[in-house]
Amino acid sequence: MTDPAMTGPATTGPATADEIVRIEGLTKTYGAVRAVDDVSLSIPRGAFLTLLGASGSGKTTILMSIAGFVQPSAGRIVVAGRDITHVPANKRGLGMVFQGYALFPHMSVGDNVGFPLRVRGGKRAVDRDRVAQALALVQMDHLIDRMPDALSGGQQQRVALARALVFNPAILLLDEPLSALDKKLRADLQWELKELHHKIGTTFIYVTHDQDEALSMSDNIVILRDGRIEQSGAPGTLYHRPASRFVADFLGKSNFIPGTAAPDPSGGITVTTRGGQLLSKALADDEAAPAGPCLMALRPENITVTHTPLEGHNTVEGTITGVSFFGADHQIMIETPALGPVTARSHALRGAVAPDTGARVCVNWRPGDWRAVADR
Amino acid sequence: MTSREEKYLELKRAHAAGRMDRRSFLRRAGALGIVPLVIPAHMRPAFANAEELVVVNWGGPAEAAYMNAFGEPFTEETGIPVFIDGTGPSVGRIRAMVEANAVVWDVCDSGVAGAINLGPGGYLEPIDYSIVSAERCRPEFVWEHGIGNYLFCNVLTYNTEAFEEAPTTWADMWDVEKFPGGRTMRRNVLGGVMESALQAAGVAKEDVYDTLGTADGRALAFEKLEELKPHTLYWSSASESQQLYRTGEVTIGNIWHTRSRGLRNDSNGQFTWTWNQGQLTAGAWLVPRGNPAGAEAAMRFIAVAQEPENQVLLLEVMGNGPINPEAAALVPEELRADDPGQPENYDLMLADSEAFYSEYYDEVQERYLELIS
Amino acid sequence: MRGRITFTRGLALCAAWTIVAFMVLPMLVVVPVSFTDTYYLSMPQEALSLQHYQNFFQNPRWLTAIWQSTLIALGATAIAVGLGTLCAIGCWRIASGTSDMVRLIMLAPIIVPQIVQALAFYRVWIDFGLIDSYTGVILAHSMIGLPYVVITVSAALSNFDVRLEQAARNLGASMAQTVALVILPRIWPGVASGAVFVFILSFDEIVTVLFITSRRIQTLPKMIWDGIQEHLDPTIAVVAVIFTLVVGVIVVIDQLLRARAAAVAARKP
Amino acid sequence: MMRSQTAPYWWLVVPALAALGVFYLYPVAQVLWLSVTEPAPGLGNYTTLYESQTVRNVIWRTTWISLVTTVFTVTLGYVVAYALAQVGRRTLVIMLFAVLMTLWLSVLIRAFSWVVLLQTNGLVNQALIAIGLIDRPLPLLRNELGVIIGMVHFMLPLAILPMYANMSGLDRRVMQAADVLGARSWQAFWWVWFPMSRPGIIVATLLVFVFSLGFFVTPAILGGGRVMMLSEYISFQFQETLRWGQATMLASTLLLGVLAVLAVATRFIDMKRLFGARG
Repeated sequence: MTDPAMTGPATTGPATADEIVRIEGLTKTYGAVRAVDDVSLSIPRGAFLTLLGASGSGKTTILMSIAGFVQPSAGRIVVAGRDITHVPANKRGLGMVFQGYALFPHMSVGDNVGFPLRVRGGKRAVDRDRVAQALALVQMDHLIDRMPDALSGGQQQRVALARALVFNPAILLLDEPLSALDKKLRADLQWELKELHHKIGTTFIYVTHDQDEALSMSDNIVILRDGRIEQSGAPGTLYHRPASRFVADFLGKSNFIPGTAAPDPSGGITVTTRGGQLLSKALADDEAAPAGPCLMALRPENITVTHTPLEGHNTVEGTITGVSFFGADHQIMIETPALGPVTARSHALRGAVAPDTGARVCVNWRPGDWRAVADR
Repeated sequence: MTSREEKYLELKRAHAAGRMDRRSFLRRAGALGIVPLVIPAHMRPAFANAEELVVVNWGGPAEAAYMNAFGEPFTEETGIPVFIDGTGPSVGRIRAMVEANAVVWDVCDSGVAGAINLGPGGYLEPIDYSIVSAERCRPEFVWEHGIGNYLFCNVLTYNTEAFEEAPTTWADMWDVEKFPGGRTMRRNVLGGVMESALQAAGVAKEDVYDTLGTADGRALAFEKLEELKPHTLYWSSASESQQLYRTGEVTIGNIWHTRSRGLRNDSNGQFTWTWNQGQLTAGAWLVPRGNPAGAEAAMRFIAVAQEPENQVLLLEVMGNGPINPEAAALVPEELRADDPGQPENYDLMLADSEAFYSEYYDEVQERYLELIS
Repeated sequence: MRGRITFTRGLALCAAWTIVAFMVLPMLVVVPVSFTDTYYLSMPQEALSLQHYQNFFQNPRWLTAIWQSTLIALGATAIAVGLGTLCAIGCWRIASGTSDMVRLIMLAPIIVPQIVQALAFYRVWIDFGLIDSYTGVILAHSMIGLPYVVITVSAALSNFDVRLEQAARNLGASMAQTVALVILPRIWPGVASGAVFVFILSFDEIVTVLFITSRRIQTLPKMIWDGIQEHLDPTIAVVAVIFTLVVGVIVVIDQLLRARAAAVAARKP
Repeated sequence: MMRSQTAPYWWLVVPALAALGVFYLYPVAQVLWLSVTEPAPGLGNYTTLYESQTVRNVIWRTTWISLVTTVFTVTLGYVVAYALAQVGRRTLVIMLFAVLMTLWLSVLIRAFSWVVLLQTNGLVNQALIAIGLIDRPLPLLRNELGVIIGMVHFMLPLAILPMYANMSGLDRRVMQAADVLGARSWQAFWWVWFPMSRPGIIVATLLVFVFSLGFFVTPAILGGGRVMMLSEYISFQFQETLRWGQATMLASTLLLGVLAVLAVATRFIDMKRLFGARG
């Protein structure tokens, strides 16, 4: 279910050369609630790893355990070969960007960024050049004397980043750093963060509940659900090869169509739905091997809506019940007698069919464009 | 003003001045068609309309004692209940009350200074000597707006357990080496304060007021008071003065003999006093102008308080010296030692000088307040 | 987040407990003193005695004082709560510079020193003929209590969605109906909390009472004041114990009210 | 555009405003007015301020005692507020209950309790003698020490509550940021927590100082007439001499002093927040 490269064994094993963080059997309980339930992770040096999940999924608790603000109930955390499970937060040497930035409101930008240097060696040790460099890294060096409340949200976010990086930590923890920003600014900063990651090569551990953010920035994503790892892997893998209904639904949208699978003489499988038998397809090696009842996940963008059936596609007929215009594309709701309601997405101009409510249309998809997933 | 009202006011004046008895006043007022609101239908004496008579004194045990000696006999005679208020009728309070037009006291247990200072200012009802008897009081304490009610003294009072040898003079009170501990004196210059200071400085009893009559003499007194200030707590209520001894904060001081007596009796003699160099004065009954129960009721009360038996009763309970010469003879043997009016005690003390205080009270009081605050 | 116990924090906690002990010490000390078997202030010498409790509950002057204080406090509370609540609602809804100014003016009785206001009441109450009267004391106390009602009600209103008021008006309710049917039901815990505050304030007020009353009005604080000044007798310790118990109950009630105020006002429709 | 809609609401405001005007502001104005008209128009009464050594002493003593009280109260209160902001819920409830009890309990009762504790034969002296620390009672009452103890006790809740409110409103993540960026606990406290709690300290300082300046009951009882502060002096002077001019002059001086302190303070804080009238 999970990417073998991403998960270490629950027992202590030898650290691989490029592993910087290893989490073993991490568990955190609050009374009867298991916020994090036996999570094990291995993070390679220089990675951009995203912990993705809804609120309450345990992603923040994991991050706070790494940072040292949450004392785990069980398990251990190893950073660069050193067990830091019981090391106080201020001795861990990690950089962190907080949700809402947590800039010191009574200090100027320069003093904020100089803080990690100051606490490591007194006021004298604050090297203005290093502060300026760190600020230059995020294009904020011109505002070094401003107070935080005189900065915009995006600027504050950059200062928080500079502050977390000024002492060259090996790992940077980011706790939903972009959640307070508006949509457009968020997109810009996502891009900049990714650039920055490339430039400095520090390991980023990033927490978010925003799937787009996770998909666009990360090298690796760990999807959490109810304190456990649901699936982890590279963004493309997770998107195209979700293991479960949950992941398929969480990353992007999917139509889920129940059916019954049977092996096909050609080595693939066929699925029989309420509307009839689909064309056979080859099964991916990590795909749930369905026999009997199965769930077919079909992404809206893989559906082509036409007036006549397309060659080599699975096709069912239906009636458009509603159309929403999104600028770049349309979302089309189609009621099909065979599969029930189906959502399709089509490019606004290239759609083969003028999406009019009430029109009778064909819903087409290629045999390989669906995936069997576990129903959980 | 209508002539009818004028006639009524004339009647009222005549009645108030005693030229007309109550019955004829009411009849003739009724003939004018005016029935004064305060008068009920039945024919009780006017003052008996008062719901109650408020007598204000200095609180503590004096409340019960006054009730016993004066209040109950008065109620028996007139049917008017008496309430004893222990707030302490200081001159300032009486003035404030009259100026505020909110007089709630009927008879005040004040002092010489009050009678002299407040009377001319129009703050007091004149004493009605047709009800109150001028003969039943030592003549030096009979004034137009007040009359003496009992003798009392400011005496040297001390804790017998605090010292090896009993102090006898004000000079001893100023001797903080030989007689260690806290001192106390009144927070008002009317308490033999300057007199004690001068005697402590060596001025003879007879020369005290002559000396105080000079600026240098007054300066000397204040110098002595300043000298003792670091050791002194100033009492404002009589109960407070007793409290200071009981809690041990004070071992020696100048307080009223009535309160010394209370201390002595409650402590089986741990505290006591000496009459020597005491400051003798009299309390005075004053009636604030416009008192709620009416002047007549107040005068009746004062008259009741003049009864020799009642005065001896108060001496017995509180130690206040009878001021009615008739009463002095009634004092039983065992109470003579506590009666400041008996010659053997009287002669040891210095009597307040009315002349001095009427001339210098404002000045020295002001200076004293500045000194202690 | 609070987990780490460092030396500094441990030290601070110890110090804090010491200071809290200093704060409650005077409340605790009156308890044994009130049970003393002597006639003066002291710890019980040979046995515990209820004599001072008996004295308190049988002395008509103490009982009258309680009654008078209660009556005055109730009157002052009624006036202050009535005026203050309406004023706070008005200012909240008007929400302009002028109404902010009004709210600031309403704070005057908190800012003016007690002795100054006592002198002021005394001076003017003479002219108004209110010296030593229930009306006089009730009026004075209601003025002193007014700002506290304005504050608590304003706080309750700050959590209140102004659109509810707009909706009510839009649906045809008059201002009076809006206040009575929409606003008050949602801010009542704040109003009640203000009422408790004024009640206690009035019940406890001494400085103004010393100036504007003399003989007729004998409130409980006045009795205590005289008692402390004159004969420190253990009956005052009894009063102190009863006061402490009552205040304890009131604090609990008030805290519940405040919690409720926040909950009621913040509850989404 | 809202004018027509909100205009009727002035009818809710007017009664309170009118009552306050007639029964409070007018009397206070009378005090100010009398101070410059009684007994003769002019500033004659105010000459006492520099002519009378006694008045100068009283004002100086009032200021000094208020300052000392403020320093002690705010320092001790800060420790409690800090603890309140750190402890778990159960401890918080207990501590807060103690603080609120102190706030609400009658000032007279508290002064009385301190008399019981501090007088010469009081419990503190008895206890100290019993354990052999001293052999003569210490003078704890009727002096500045007694007054300051009583005043600090009275003012503590007034200092703790605004400081606690400020601290509990602080962004915890900022403290975590200091922590994770490597600050030791004392560094995190002095460089981050303390500066951020400054607004609470300013409010507490101001409240305590202003209330101390005009404080009457506790100094009058615990000072026993020997530590006369301005309020008691006004009352004493007035009751003994009934000179309206002098009394109102001193009262006006006190009021103007308090207003001056507040005026200076508005440069640092929002007055409305100070007295909780935030709408």
